[in-house]
Amino acid sequence: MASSGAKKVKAKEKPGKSPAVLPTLTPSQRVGLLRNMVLIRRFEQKAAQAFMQAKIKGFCHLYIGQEALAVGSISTLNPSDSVITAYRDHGHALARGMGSRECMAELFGKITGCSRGKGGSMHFFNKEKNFHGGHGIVGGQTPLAAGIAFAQKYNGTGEVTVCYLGDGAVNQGAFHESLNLAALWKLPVIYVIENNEYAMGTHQSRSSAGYPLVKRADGYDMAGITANGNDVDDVREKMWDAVQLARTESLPSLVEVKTYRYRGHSMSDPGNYRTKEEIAERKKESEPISLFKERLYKEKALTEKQYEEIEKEAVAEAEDAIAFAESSPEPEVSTVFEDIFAPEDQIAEFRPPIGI
Amino acid sequence: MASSGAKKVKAKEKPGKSPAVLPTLTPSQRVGLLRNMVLIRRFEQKAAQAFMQAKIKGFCHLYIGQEALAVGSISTLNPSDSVITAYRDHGHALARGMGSRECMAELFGKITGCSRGKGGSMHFFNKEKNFHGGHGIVGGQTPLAAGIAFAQKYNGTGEVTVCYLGDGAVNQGAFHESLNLAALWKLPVIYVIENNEYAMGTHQSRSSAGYPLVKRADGYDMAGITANGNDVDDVREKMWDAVQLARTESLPSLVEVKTYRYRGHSMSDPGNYRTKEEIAERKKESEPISLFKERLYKEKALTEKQYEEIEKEAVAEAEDAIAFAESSPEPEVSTVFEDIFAPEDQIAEFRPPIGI
Amino acid sequence: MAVLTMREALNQALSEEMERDERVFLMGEEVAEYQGAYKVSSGLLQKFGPKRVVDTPISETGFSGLGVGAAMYGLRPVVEFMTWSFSMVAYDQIVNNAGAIRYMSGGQYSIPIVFRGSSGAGLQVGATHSHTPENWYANVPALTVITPAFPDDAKGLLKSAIRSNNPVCFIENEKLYGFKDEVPDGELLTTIGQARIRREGSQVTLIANSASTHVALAAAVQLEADGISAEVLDLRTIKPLDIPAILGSVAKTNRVVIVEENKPFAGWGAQVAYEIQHRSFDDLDAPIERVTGLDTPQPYARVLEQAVMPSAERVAEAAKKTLA
Amino acid sequence: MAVLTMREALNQALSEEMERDERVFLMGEEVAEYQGAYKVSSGLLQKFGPKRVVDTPISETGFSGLGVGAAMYGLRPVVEFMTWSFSMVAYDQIVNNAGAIRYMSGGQYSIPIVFRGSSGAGLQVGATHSHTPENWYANVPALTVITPAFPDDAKGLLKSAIRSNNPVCFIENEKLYGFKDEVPDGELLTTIGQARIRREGSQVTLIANSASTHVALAAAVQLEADGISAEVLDLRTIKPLDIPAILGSVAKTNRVVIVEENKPFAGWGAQVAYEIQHRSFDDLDAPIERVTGLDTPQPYARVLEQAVMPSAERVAEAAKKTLA
Ligand SMILES: Cc1ncc(C[n+]2csc(CCOP(=O)(O)OP(=O)(O)O)c2C)c(N)n1
Ligand SMILES: Cc1ncc(C[n+]2csc(CCOP(=O)(O)OP(=O)(O)O)c2C)c(N)n1
Ligand SMILES: [Mg+2]
Ligand SMILES: [Mg+2]
Repeated sequence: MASSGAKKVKAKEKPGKSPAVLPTLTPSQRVGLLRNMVLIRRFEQKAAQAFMQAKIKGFCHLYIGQEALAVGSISTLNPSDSVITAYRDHGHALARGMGSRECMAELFGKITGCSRGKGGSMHFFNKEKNFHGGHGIVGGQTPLAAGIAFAQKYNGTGEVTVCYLGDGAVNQGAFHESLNLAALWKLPVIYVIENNEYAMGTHQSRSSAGYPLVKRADGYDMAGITANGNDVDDVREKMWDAVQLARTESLPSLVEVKTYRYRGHSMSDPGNYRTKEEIAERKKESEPISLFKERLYKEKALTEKQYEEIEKEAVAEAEDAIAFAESSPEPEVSTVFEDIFAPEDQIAEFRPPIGI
Repeated sequence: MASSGAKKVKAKEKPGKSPAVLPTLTPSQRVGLLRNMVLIRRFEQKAAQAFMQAKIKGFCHLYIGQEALAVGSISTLNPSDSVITAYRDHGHALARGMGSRECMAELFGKITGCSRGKGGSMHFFNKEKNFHGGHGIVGGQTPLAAGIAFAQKYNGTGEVTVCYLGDGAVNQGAFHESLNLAALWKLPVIYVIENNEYAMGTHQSRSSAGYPLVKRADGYDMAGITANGNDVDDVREKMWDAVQLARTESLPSLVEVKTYRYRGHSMSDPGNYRTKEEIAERKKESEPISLFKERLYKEKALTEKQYEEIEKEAVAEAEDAIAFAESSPEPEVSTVFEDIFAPEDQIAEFRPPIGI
Repeated sequence: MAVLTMREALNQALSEEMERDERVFLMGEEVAEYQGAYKVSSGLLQKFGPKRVVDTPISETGFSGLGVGAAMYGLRPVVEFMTWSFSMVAYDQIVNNAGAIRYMSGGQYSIPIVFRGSSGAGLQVGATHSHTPENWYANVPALTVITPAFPDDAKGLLKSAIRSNNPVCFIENEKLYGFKDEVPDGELLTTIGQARIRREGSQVTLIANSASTHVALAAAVQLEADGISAEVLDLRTIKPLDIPAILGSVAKTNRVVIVEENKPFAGWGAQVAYEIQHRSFDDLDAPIERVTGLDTPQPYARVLEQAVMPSAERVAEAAKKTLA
Repeated sequence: MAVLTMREALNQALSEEMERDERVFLMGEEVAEYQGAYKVSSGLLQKFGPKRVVDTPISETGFSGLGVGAAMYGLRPVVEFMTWSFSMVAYDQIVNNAGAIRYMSGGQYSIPIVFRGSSGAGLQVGATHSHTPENWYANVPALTVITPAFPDDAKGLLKSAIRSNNPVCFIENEKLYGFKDEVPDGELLTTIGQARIRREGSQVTLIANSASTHVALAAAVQLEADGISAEVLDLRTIKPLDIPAILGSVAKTNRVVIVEENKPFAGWGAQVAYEIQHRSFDDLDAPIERVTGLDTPQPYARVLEQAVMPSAERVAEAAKKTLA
């Protein structure tokens, strides 16, 4: 009863054209990917601690276990390309090159945060880095991504957009409308399903009919690609195809990446729906940092000593971020009235000051 | 680049099980189908005249050209099964056995109308006939259909629901959420896409990526079936499969039926997006009433004389409906405050009378 | 009388009504195996099984509309929004289907459905997650909007909502789930549409609902310390408004402060203010004051969010203004 | 001065702004090849080509959100809802994305987008198609809501809306598309947020917007025949309200009738009433009256729908009540 599932980009999408080859990274660039993954891991652990100490409030969704996915995929992009994701956004922000200080400070609700303390964990933004958020409503970012890609195509600069969403998000109507628009109008957008198997406590088998999820691209004649999210190289390779398809042919694709989150859905989730054994087994089988580290050892791109250094640096950076966040000032209360409206420059300002 | 497209129900969905055979209709039952189709045609023509005379107001979407679809598909249902559709609902209502009088009176906004004059053309209802409307928001009826089917399954009575939608409606998120819910929960619902190629002035090629539209079922591992909407027998045959799948296995399906509307989108549409020649050619090739009539002649189930009789009766019934509607009283103004709330019977009434 | 949290009271209401009527079922994200995102449905799956306690995909449009369809067919769905902030993707289904089908069908179909779930701001979850949507739904003619402030009302009103033959938006407030209070034992059916004086007073009426009732009560304590006697009227039901109760209190105090968590422009408090000045114009000795969430999207940082929320201080100040 | 229909005035505004700024594009159902369901975009495809006049699938959530994303990236989309009644399926995108992203990003992103289209009741299209959603959107802090009543304002305000760097809900009324009036030649940029006295009067102020302004004007004529002098204040912009203009007129007349087509509960008129009693309490000689759409879903039959709509008769009657 299963359909053909994921389509092959190379073989079928562009017959007669061979896509640009994925550039091989230098050993030190490969170590850079690992460094990024480790930084995300340590950042998240420090954030978790701070949350337990009630220094971070609200909802806080950790990315631990999924690091290879954000790092591998974003490493195929140019800085001028765009990234947008859901509320589980710390990993993407750091992978995108946002500073750990501004990210941690945002979690602490400080004025130095990447959203001036107004967004919180779920709503990170950095316009300079073309990081378009951080979005709290499940699936709500997917039409935005189509719009960014629409604007990229409108401007004709060859940039592309990557949009992340969860396995649970595929059942929001917004996502399907976005897929159809992207395919119909040939928008340079790559939708990446981070399939960590669960939406909160709901296993994908209880929320989605039809496997694999990438099959949802079939109805729109959109390229469907799958990748192993525990393997940063595999993510890079598959994403590269999708990115080139978007960049050179202005064709969208849907990429499903298998991954797993090691922590609860958010810091408030006791996580009773999975056994400790299930998680332990997953970690043992396919922990993305160890997997990549071991590969780098084998390639002689990395020594154990160097790895220890990376770990130390990552911990130091995360601690520095905490210290920075902690010592940063709270926003002035008056800032509550700022950032609602952009200043007008083409028409007269017309808004009275905001009262109560 | 096209995927496998529609799946075959019989061959693949239920291996080892042969579905119940479509009951052969007696010649007089077959003539009954034709009679129904002709009645719809004549009813619509009279409604169009009344609209031109400003006796019918608002939006008025005619079904002319699509008669074989509603008649063929509804003929595979039991009276206790449920039917729900969009705003182009006259044909389904009549095919469901609703009286032409109550339908015409509704168009005239009379108290004798099937919705007491409150719904109008787009919002026909008849609870006794399990005709659940008549819905004005494109795609908005599709989750309702899943709910009716959910209730049918909950009650365990073996009833099924048929939900119609247009080719334009497939791009509403609500539809996709409904497909997923129907497939995931195995609801006895059949979604029928009435593909008349246009959504208002937009040809399907400008609104939907991915052909045929029935492929949208693939992502959900739902049965996909196609039928020729100009051929009432083909519609019956294909719908029968879907209905049996729903009734005996509680499995949903998506049925795409190719059809064509001969008139404008609504009475207000000048229809400049299609040439007269396109319409004329379609009529010549595959006008559903002629097609079926000729087949019945060949089968010797019908004589020309009998057909003239059918025509005469249909015209008479449509005229009677007009006369009934015209002579029916307007609703009393006081009825404007009725039908907002169902009377309470398990708790105290708590609503003050409605003022201004 | 048992002392229950709001959460427990709601749970009892669901449990009792499901016990009583097999047509009642609960549907929503994480309501079953997870026992509810806020544990309101705790234990119900175990008691009633997966046919009647149904985990849904994240498809609010889909399952809201599915609920309306099931209600048209005679079931009595309770649809949980994990929070009402997520109901906005389902807005069309609630307004146009739950809100209009009975009328458009000339009264043929009833829609006995309850939409319920948490709402509100103050817990630092940001602009997308902090809505208090009373006014958006109360504007829809056929919808009833209930917003309990205490466990007894939560239980009694939810049971009534489930027994109502009409669509009800039952809007809880996340901040109150842990709030404890006495709940009468035995069958408890509280009449919809009736306000309740939660504190008697003579000089100013504080009109509130849901979590704002507790803000108003705290303000009344502060005012008392300043020698001002404030009456606190908990509306409980936002639509229909209990006009007689409102006017009765105003006739006594001649001064009004309305406390509402939602954004100010055309919030429900504006309607209450209109009704009072319209019907009891001569009773008013001072302009009606409203204390609402400030007219900004909800910020994350605590210091900012607290500034935005209605507070006892702001209410007390407003009350004093009416007496100045 | 040219005499234009509302439709033509809107078309000119779109055309001029698209001419002036290449970042402006128009997107919606049937806006291009069909020339607009209500012909507002007539000729634009021919003038600007399919890149900038874009027919969409029936995917309001998708293309509304797409517009917001494009605006984040620096384009200036004009998103047409065939009618605002269909915006409800896109409610989340408008409220949570257009309405909150600038704030949540600490001011990094601007959302220069206009959502526009027809709205309103009275044309017998039934409950699902007859919404007047002013209050639903005006409740959202970051949204500006404009509702023109005359061709000159339609043109001047739409041009200003397109040039605004912020999200604007521009709500037209289908009943007015054919309405003709003078429109000044040349560049016309009308300031957002300013009401306009459309008829001077001394005894009672009729506050209205959009199609209701014409109802109010008709009522003023009836009242004049009865010797009553009514001032008609056309708000033009619903959010932000032009409080000074409102209070100025009330200071003169001391009596107010608010005319709004939407359903009464927490309609925008409730907010206006609240502001007036709050800020000009002592100016009021009588309770503020509101004439709104009746609190029922919109019926189809003409005799019923006419009863539901605000009418000049109901307005005149209400005005007399304030003078009784
Ligand atoms: C429209 C909407 N409904 C519900 C929620 C609550 N919610 C937040 S995250 C989540 C689960 C999402 O799971 P998935 O898409 O798999 O992403 P993951 O959390 O696994 O990264 C839910 C139900 C929401 N934020 N928005
Ligand atoms: C959500 C929504 N958007 C737009 C409309 C306006 N509208 C009514 S019918 C229609 C075209 C629908 O086409 P299709 O689904 O193919 O059905 P058909 O009219 O061909 O039967 C449109 C755009 C609507 N009623 N609802
Ligand atoms: Mg997940
Ligand atoms: Mg069609």
